[in-house]
Amino acid sequence: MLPPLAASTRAAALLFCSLLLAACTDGPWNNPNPPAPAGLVTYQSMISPAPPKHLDPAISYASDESLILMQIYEPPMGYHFLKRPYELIPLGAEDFPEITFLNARGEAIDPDQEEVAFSRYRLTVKADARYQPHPAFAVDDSGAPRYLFSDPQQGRSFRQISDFPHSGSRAVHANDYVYAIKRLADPFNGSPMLGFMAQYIVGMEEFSARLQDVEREGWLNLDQYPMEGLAVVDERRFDITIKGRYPQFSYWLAMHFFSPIPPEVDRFFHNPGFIDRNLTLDWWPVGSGPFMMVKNDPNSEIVLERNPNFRADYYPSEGAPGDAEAGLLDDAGKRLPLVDRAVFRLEKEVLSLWTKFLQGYYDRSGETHGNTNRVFDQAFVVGPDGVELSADMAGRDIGVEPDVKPGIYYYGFNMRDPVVGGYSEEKRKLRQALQIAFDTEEYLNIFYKGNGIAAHMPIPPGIPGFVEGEAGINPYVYDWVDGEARRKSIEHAQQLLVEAGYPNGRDARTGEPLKIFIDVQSQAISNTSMNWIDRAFARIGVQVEYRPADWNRTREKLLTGNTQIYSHGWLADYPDPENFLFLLFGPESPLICKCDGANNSNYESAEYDELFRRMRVMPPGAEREAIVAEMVDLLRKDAVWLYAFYPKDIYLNNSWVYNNKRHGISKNTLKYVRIDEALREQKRAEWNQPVIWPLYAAALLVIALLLPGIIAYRRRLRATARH
Amino acid sequence: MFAYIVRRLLYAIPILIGVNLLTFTLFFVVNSPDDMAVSQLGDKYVTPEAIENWKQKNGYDKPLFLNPDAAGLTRLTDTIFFDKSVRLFAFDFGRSESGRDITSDVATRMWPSLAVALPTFIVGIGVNICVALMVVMFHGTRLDRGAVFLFVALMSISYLFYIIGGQFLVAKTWRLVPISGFHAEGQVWKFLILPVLVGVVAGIGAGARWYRTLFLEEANQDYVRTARAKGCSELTILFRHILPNALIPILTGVVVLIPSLFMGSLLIESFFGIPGLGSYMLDAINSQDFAIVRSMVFIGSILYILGLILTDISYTWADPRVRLS
Amino acid sequence: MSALKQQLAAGSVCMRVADLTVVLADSGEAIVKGISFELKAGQIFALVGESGSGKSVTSLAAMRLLPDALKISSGSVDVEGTDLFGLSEARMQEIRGRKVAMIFQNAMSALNPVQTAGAQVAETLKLHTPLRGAALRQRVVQLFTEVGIPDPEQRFGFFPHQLSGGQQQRVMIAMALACEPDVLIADEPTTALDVTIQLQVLNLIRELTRSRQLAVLLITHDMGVVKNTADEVAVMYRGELIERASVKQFFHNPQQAYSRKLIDALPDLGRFRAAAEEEPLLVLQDVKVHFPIRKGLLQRTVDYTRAVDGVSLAIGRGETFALVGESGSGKSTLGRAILNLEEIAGGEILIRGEAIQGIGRSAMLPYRKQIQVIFQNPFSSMNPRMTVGDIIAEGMISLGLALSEEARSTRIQELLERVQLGGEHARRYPHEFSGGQLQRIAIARALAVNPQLIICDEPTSALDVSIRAEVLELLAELQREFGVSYLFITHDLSIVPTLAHKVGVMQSGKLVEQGTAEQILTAPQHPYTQALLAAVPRLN
Amino acid sequence: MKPVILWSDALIYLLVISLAFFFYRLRKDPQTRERWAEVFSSRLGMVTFTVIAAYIMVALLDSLHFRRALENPEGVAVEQVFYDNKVTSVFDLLTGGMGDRFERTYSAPFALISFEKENLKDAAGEDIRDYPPLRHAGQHLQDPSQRGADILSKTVTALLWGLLLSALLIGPQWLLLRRSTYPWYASWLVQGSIICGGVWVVSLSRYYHILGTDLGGADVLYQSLKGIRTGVLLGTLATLIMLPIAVTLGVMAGYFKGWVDDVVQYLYTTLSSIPGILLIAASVLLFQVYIDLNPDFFAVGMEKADAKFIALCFILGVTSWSSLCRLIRAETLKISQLGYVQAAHAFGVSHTRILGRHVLPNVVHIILITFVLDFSALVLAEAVLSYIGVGVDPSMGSWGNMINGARSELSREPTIWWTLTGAFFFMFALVLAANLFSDLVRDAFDPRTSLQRSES
Repeated sequence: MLPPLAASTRAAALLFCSLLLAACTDGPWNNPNPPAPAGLVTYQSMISPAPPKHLDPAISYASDESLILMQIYEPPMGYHFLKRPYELIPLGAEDFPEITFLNARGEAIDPDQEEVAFSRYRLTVKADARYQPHPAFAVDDSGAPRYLFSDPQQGRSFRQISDFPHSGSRAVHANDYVYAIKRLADPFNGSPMLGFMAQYIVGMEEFSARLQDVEREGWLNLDQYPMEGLAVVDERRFDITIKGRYPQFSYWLAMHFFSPIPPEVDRFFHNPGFIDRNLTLDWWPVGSGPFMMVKNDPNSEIVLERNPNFRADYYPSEGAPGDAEAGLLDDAGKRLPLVDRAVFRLEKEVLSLWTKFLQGYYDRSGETHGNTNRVFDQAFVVGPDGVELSADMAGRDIGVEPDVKPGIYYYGFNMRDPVVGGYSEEKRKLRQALQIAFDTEEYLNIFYKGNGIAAHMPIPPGIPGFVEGEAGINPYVYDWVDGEARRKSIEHAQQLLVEAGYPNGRDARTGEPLKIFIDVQSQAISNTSMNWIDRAFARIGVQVEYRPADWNRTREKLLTGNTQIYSHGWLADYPDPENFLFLLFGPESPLICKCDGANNSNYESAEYDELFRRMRVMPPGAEREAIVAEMVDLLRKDAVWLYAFYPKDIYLNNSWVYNNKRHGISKNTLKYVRIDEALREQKRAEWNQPVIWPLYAAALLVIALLLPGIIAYRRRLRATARH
Repeated sequence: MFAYIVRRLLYAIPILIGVNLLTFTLFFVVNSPDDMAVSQLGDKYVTPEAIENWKQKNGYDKPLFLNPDAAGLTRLTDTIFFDKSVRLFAFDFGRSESGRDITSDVATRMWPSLAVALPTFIVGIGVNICVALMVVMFHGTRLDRGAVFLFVALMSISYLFYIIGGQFLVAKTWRLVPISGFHAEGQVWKFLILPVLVGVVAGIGAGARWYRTLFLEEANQDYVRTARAKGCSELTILFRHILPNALIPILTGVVVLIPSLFMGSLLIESFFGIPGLGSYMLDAINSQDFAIVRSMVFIGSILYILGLILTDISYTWADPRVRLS
Repeated sequence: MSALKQQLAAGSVCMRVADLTVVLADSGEAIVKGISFELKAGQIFALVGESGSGKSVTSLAAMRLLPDALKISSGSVDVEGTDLFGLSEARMQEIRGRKVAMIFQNAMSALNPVQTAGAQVAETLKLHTPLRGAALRQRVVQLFTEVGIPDPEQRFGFFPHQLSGGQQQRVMIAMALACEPDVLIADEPTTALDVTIQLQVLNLIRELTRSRQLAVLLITHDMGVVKNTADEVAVMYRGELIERASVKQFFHNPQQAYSRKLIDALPDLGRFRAAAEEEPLLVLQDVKVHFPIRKGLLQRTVDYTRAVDGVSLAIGRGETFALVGESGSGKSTLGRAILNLEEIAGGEILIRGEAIQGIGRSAMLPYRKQIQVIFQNPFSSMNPRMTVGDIIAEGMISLGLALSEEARSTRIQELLERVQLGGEHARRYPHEFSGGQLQRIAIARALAVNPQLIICDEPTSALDVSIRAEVLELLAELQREFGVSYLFITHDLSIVPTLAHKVGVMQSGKLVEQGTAEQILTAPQHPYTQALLAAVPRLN
Repeated sequence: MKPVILWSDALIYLLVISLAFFFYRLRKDPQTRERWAEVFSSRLGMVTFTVIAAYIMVALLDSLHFRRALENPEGVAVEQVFYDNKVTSVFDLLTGGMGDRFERTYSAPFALISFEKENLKDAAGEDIRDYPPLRHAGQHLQDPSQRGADILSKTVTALLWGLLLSALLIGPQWLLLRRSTYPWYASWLVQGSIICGGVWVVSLSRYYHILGTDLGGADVLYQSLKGIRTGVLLGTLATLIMLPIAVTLGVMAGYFKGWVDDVVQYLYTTLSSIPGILLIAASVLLFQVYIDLNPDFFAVGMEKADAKFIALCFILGVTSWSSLCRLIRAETLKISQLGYVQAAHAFGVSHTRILGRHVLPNVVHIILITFVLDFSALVLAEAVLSYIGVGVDPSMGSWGNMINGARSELSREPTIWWTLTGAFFFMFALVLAANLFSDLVRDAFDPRTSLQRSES
């Protein structure tokens, strides 16, 4: 007798019947995507787990944000889509910057002879580069800007960019680039670049100091304030002067910080009252890139559409070896972008993201990371020869794109720590022993489903300076045994411990057990992995304690240097060993620079630092490689990191998506993507046939449960007082 | 009546102040303005200047509760607490730490929350009452005992299992509805079915059980016997006599919740990816966005107090014996 | 009047209950043991008995309205040749309210609080007659007029709580008579009512019985009621009918001792106690107790309900002052005020000349020894979690007498003996005692601190008549023995003569009349007193 | 071996002792006895109580912690004894090291091979990719085909042992209680089955992973069992912690009325008007920070987790405090109008004495009812909080953490169902028992409901 269930299932049945009736209208019942406008080829993707916070190229500094930004803005430089190792190509600029070296007096000189004081980068804007249509450019017949308001009331009716009836456009000017750089320097914007770039760009510091105490009312026209290191030569050409030599600067030019910002746009968004309706450059990017933003609802989705004024840009015709076979050159020479529209829907739960991908409602398994490590490892198994899809996946001929990010995750020792720190032989041995005990390969296999490569050096693959094979192994931790690196034995580790004065992990003098402390971010580590690490070190008798804390505490500990072993990760800004080796550059230590330095190990080695200084200003080449190798050896000997691995992410894409090659650094690859819509529709219909029988079952159940109730009631009515 | 309501509203003010005080203390013991700055600015190249900048920009560059170097009353007024909470009372929630206008976010996110919470609420109550009435009719029989046991069993299952199970079966295995998501265009109900269903089923145990006891309490009253003596049929007694009387206690329990429906359900929304206030709150907690947390707490409290007042009013409507004053 | 009614000659049997037996569903223990009687048209058959005698169960059984815990094991109820017990539930629903109707004890709770009086009466008609709409309403109003509800048109829309107790009971009656049943079962129809109202309601029932040729089963515990209304009486004791007779001969010479006892409980307003010597122990001078009425936004006090409005009286040593009045007349409030449990708004309270009004908790302590109290409801006036011993000891301890442990226990023994309960009861808990015993314990508790004045707040109203007599007797004895004075608060004049020297009649906060018991009972001046007196049932 | 007394351990034992004392005191009071008798005179009451008792037993055993001493390393002369930093409990010993048998990663219940393929070398030393055998399952078998038979035989022996053991345990009870009117046999039945189950689990878990293993290769059954302590403690301690506040304030408000009442009402209205989840989240973060800032207070990680746990209990207590306070206030208001309190006033009994002797004893039933009612609610809440990320410390086994971790596993092909199942079963059993039991208790103690029954 289960009336409650009865009623609940009754409710269920009702709901489902209503579904039955209505669902006959459009496609599969479970289609979660909003109806897309007909005739436009739409790329369906997701932002996960959180919407971008900042879309102002001067402020944003997160990969999920640049995913959106890089489709809209076009910095002067960019990367070749296909070629590996990563190759710089001009994007917004006509050509590579022409660099002239200057001496202290500002005269052009030959770099090899005199001491270089400055280097000037001259850039030329592409002739056909134009901005997307945007109300900021809209002018009335007299040529005066249409949307320039004096008080909040006037603009009240506009809540979205799409609300503005008129729009205009114009060519990209050299000054826009200059303006953008000035915005970086404007302390009011609080750009993360400011501190860093001020070290290089001439006059940036003074400029920002000057603006600090400028009274500002609404929009501040930065054109009125010159910056020494910036000069507009003409409509299309401008100069950036930086201190000394800094070859990596061209790489910086490939980041969204340097994309052009038209002053009128900045002015437009400073209209009174706009900020209260979230009408800011931070939410409505305006650029000259392949796409433009038509909708930005951080609660549900971001929609991009083809920028009609996008310059003539074509699919590359040559790529890395094997690309042709992979069909990555089929679209060679086609005009970009290849899709008209891109929808990024907010997806919080990885689980439903994955399900939707399997149901064909997302074109790819992820954008900023493939999610493979987190959930759908079961989609494939990492076999001896790379990735093999599970039967189910293979059946759906889903494509696989491995992507080794130019980044590195590591647990570092604090070299100032009394127990594990220090540079004496014992301490080195101790650290090496710990390194050996932590079986990185196994760890990656279990917790990253093998999507990661144990690091033998701080420099990841694809970056010059990375060495593969026998030459590349870390001889202190590995041996090269028949063609593969094999971790040294536990016995060896134990031996090292004995030499380090910790036989069986007990202090040789006091007999006190060796206990190491690992500072982790509370969210970043799971119970299971803690257990695993415990067991790993238990093998050499070392005890582990964890000190979990949230990001802020962890950061404090790092800044004050009171950690023992800390976890950290680094994603490359640009593909150059310098961007990794500086992680251990002495002056970068927070305790020394009294800043948020990156050298959290507080590693200090005069030799290393000297080499770094030399290497930093060298042009790429064999000589540089040699120095890099030398530095790497130093690090290996000192065993600065407990373990490290290169994050390897695996992206899946449905069969109707083409040109999926991942680019580790550049995010503006959306323009290359091609979609076969017909195939998509067909597959979706195929994969999403609903299962009906539960509805009938539910209905039956309801009846089955109601019946006894009715019977009992009738019996009750017939009852008499006789027995 | 009117006087009563006004008085209650006035009484709300000290409560809201207390609520604010509590949230502030809690939150700032947890993390200083600097921490907030850091967690907002991300983790690369965070310079002290940037932090100062952020604090100044977001108005966290003042002392928390007491401004020692100010004079007179400004000691209290020239503080973060005063600035922020006075604004609240004017329903100006200001901007989130990430720079968005909270008021407009709340306004937009309110509706999805309602879209889920309201049907769940109404259908839920409907189903529960029906079930409870059915069970009451067979009070004392095996039917009754079985049902009660089932209720308790249903109650004893964690909400999470209902959600996980529902998604797994209905959405994933049977492919009857989208597993998650929400968009205003097209058929919204498509996304509501599963959350509502889960919500209702999960609620039956506790709800029906509670209503049953209420109904039984009424069923034992004298006037029910009077009605029998008149010759009313069981059904008439149930619907004409017991139900209207049981409505009174039901109202107390239920009406309080109505305003809070706006706040949505944390779990349901985050599992089913519904962009409502519930998930808004969760995100705020996770990203430690104090501005949002503060505003949500404030709204929450107001709604709760509103609920209390509504309850009293609904009393007068349901129970002729009650007069407000 | 329907055709059916015409044929019914007076005295013809309308309902015949034969050998009715009701048992507890689970244990099978019999509550009603094979009783039989028949109701005749135009006559009132009174079923008398004390609480727990099974009289109410009998009535419910006749209607087949027993709760699940009880069930009918045998017997039959015959109405116009059909055995009600043989009918299906569905058919039974047609009988109820149309052939057999019922009135319940507490009208307030027996009426549906959220339905208007009119609607509830109308419902009955809807069930059994084709009447609808205007006609229906019209009929209800007519019924209201018949049962004497003032301006019925308006009362139709009233909710039960808006009606006075008497009117509520009248609505019940209207509801019962709506479909002109042949049989009316009235279960303690007047117990909850004040005496004056009681009388009116009973009269109404009697008239209706005559005018409509009803067969009435009147269930009551109050011999007075029986004497004044019934035609025939049956006494029920422990589930059995021990005596049946016409009212006249029953009161003339009852067969059973038990019946005799019941009759004797009726007051004899002939004998009075002589006034005791006049040495004022407690003097009240123009005492006022006011409760503020708050209104408006700021809850300002706009007015006062004058619960006690200027009462002056004096109680002498060893004297009993009976304070009589109906519920809400403020007599209990006055009692609490004397005990200093209620803030007094004006006047003086003097004990042996010392004013005690408004003095502090500690300052009051010495007087607490002298004034004690016995409450109405014995069950709620004892902490269920304390032994009787502790309960009695409490006062002694807090008022600091009989200090030593054994001294105290011996005292408790004595006291319990004195109130005719064995000393061994000291270790028992309240719920193990009957109402009468509890009230004795309460008396013992009061005596424990040997006070000079005991305020008895309706000490007997919760007790059955037989017990009541005993308790009153005990009180009287104690007075003779210890010379203690009583302020005896009661609503029921009938017990006054047995114990009161002086009587004060209270109405809405004022003492409308006071004097010696004799004066008041023989020559009442104030009309209200006269009304009260008239309502008291008496033997001769 | 060095005993470790965590705060929660101390508290739970304190609770047990005080409860024992409480009942010892109440056994004199006939009414309370009557009511308990009523609870236990029903079969359901016996059964549910036995189940709960079993859970509590496990929790108590699991709350006897100690640290193993490390054997001295050879070659090092050590006078001082050092201890392992892993804290073990008596319960761990009883499970026969179930928790120490780790696999590499997932494996299905009773499986002999891992759930995932690995690169292996076959006999010929060729690289092949296959499911590796488990380290701790079916080692004793010659070939996998024997598994079924083996399980069966081991089950039979285990059951026999179980029966023997339960006979030993129940026999004395029978001798003692065979005359009593209570349905002890029901309890004995449950006891027997629990014991048999226990023996079966322990004996089989030596040879198999009964509920498989999780991502990290840890035995799921063991985790579920460890969850018991967390659940039970959370359910009891949270209420225990809030009781003093709620009762004092509630009673004061109801008894003294006036401004005291106003203040108390203001307090709980304010507290209850804050969305609970936000309050809890904020407070949990707060404690987290405190713990992070004072790491040296805690010798071993366990203590840290434990401190966090206590904090959680405390917070849950505070947030659920207002409802009980409200109830008690109302009840006190009622009681202070009753005759016996009035009488006490008339005897000039002091406030404290009235509160102590008349008011408190008569609100105890409310406390009791809330205690049992809240229990299950709290156990359920833990899961939800863990999902939101403000639950118990991940290093502390709890059903919430298990569910949270296992959420995504359902979507794997083939589905990994056992982690969820484990958590579900143990949680459900406890909460169901608690709910049913609390119903009985409420029916017995709540005057309203008992009134109902007397009427019908």
